[in-house]
Amino acid sequence: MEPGTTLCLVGPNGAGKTTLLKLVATLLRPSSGDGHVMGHSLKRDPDAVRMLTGLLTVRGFLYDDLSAAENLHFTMRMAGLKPDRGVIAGVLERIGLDEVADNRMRTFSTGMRKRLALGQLLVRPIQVALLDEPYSGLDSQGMRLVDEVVSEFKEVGTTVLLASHQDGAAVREAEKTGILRRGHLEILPESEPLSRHLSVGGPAGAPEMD
Amino acid sequence: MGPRTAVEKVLGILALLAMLVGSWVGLVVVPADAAQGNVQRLMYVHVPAAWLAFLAFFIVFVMSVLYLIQREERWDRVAASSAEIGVVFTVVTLLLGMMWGKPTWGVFWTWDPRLTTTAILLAIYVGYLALRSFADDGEKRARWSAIVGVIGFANVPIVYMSVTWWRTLHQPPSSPRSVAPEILWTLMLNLGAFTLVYAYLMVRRVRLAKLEGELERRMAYNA
Amino acid sequence: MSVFHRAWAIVWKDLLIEARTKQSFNAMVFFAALVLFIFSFALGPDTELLQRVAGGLLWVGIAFTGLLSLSRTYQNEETSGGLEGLRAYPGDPRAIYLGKLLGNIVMLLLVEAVLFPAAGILFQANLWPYAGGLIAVAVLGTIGFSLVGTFYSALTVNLRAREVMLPLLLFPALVPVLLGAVNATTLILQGNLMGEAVMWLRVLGAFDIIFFVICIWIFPIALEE
Amino acid sequence: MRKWSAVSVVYVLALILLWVYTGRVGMENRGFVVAGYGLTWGALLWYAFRLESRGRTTARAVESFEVAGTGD
Repeated sequence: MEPGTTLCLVGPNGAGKTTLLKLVATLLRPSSGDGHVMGHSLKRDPDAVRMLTGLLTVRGFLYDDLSAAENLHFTMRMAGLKPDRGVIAGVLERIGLDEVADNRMRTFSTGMRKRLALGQLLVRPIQVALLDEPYSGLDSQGMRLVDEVVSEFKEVGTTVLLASHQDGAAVREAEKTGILRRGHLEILPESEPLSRHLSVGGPAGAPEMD
Repeated sequence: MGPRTAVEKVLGILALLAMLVGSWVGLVVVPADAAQGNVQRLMYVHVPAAWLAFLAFFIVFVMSVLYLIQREERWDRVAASSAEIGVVFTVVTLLLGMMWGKPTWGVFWTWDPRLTTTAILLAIYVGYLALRSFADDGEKRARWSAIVGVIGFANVPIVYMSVTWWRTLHQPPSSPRSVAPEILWTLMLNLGAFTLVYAYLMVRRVRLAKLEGELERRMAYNA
Repeated sequence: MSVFHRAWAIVWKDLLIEARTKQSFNAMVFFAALVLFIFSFALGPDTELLQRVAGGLLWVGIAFTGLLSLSRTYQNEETSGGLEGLRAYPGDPRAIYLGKLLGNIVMLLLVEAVLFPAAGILFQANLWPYAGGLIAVAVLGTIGFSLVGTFYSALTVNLRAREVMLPLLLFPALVPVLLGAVNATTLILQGNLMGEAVMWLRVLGAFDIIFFVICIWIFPIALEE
Repeated sequence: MRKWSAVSVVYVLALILLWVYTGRVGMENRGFVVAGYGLTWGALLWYAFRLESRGRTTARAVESFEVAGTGD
């Protein structure tokens, strides 16, 4: 994939979208074959890959009894960065949580958690953003936020891998779309309208994924 | 797992014959020990069983290290097989120790360091086998149990030393020089017989492990 | 030395959560006190007997309480996706082990700070003259317990029946620690400060060093997916 | 199966023979000696046969996947 492009993964439940994202995030080890992120092997150099990638999961890697600001603070420290109040405050404002920055996350709604999880990707520099169902649980404002963040990623040259059931601007504007079915990935020709694939169905017969 | 190969058949027959001869000599041919009397005949099975148990667990350790370095499934199969056979030998050792202990010490169980260490060893490798039975994924099971195989064995000398300091009432380990020659060679004969039994059981158990791996692969493929 | 920074971040995060919720600490202290009580009931009100076996009772209490604490070690990670959340960060995975290890040691030592005086009152023993030696045993014993415990709880966290597997793997491995800690405590309480008690402290120290090296070495392998 | 029964019979006969023999030569503590050797032989024979029966069960299970035509 070219830097700064977006690949949107669609496919039925259990097709392997989350597994693919976890493989790229090096949370799973490829049982056969290998992949490369920015020239770093998933198998031999997972640490370099972790340095470059940020994964947004459905639930997010967050702690109920830490505040929004503390969660981001912890993320920065774990990523090996010096926690910076300015950066954290900026990100909290960007994701619309600046007013509840010091509230424990236990009190947050699903949408607010999702925003905070998205914020975890913004506090550290990443080259590849892995978004697993970024729209789930969000209101229309939140979905717009995801779209804006994705287009910002594009501007700074961050590659985005996006897996989603739901339609959205980021899905429509993706340069490439891949359909996963039973572990096989097929990249769609760019001319083909995507809307056909967000529901059920699509062309059959998929080549083996490496 | 299919019929035995010629080598396995020969090994099995040799093991059986060696065991028969070993028991025959230990029970009938060799005279009773001057100090302990006939009960001492239990030594000819007790000591080889204990040695084989330790050897089996040592092989688990070596195979675990090999697995962690090379990540090859066959090392895991050998480690698992050796652990299971080692547990069988350990149970035999402990029960024989009790039968020998009752007439000589007057009790079935005493907190003798070697006895206690053997019991702890049994607990460690029963844990090892339990871990294997609770892990579904082949690769993870191999990796996790290899780790337990390494830590478990590394702990044995520390356990032994600490138990020795805790209880120092036992007789010193019988060194070969203080033993009558006919006792010694009967012991060696039985040690050889037990080693053959271990070798035979290992060959069969590793074959079973291979077959079980094949079954798991097929079940995973069909799932 | 980003390993230590990240380990420290985990300690800070876990202790901050614990300070807010106090869920582990309260449960552990209450549990430990209950264990002491039940043993005292089982042995009868013979104060002399209780004083003689005080070391054993204390460490059995600590072992069970520690088990409770260990099984909670990775529990507050579950809301954040289990260990995955921590593993997704770059850097040496040993930071996770070091962080969790330190957190466990701190928690257990805090519980012991309550448990030891409580035992002193319960068994009518004056612990003050022996405070130095007891603290040394408590620290070395707790480190030994936590080294193996933190390791094995990471190993069993994704296992079916982990509640059974953790003690099954842990307790046999802990025999030297328990023997060392119990004997040292008993000897110190009998006023034997120099002789054998020191030998048992050395056993504890040696165990701690050996298992620190082994666990640090192997931990990344345990954590692979 | 038949092999296992035959071996069991031989095993029991051997134990009885050993009991009689130790009685004839007046071996003291013969209960412990006979029990010890009997236990050793019993455990090893049991484990060896157990391995064979586990092997047969597993082999049958592997074959059942072949018959289904999906395993390869």
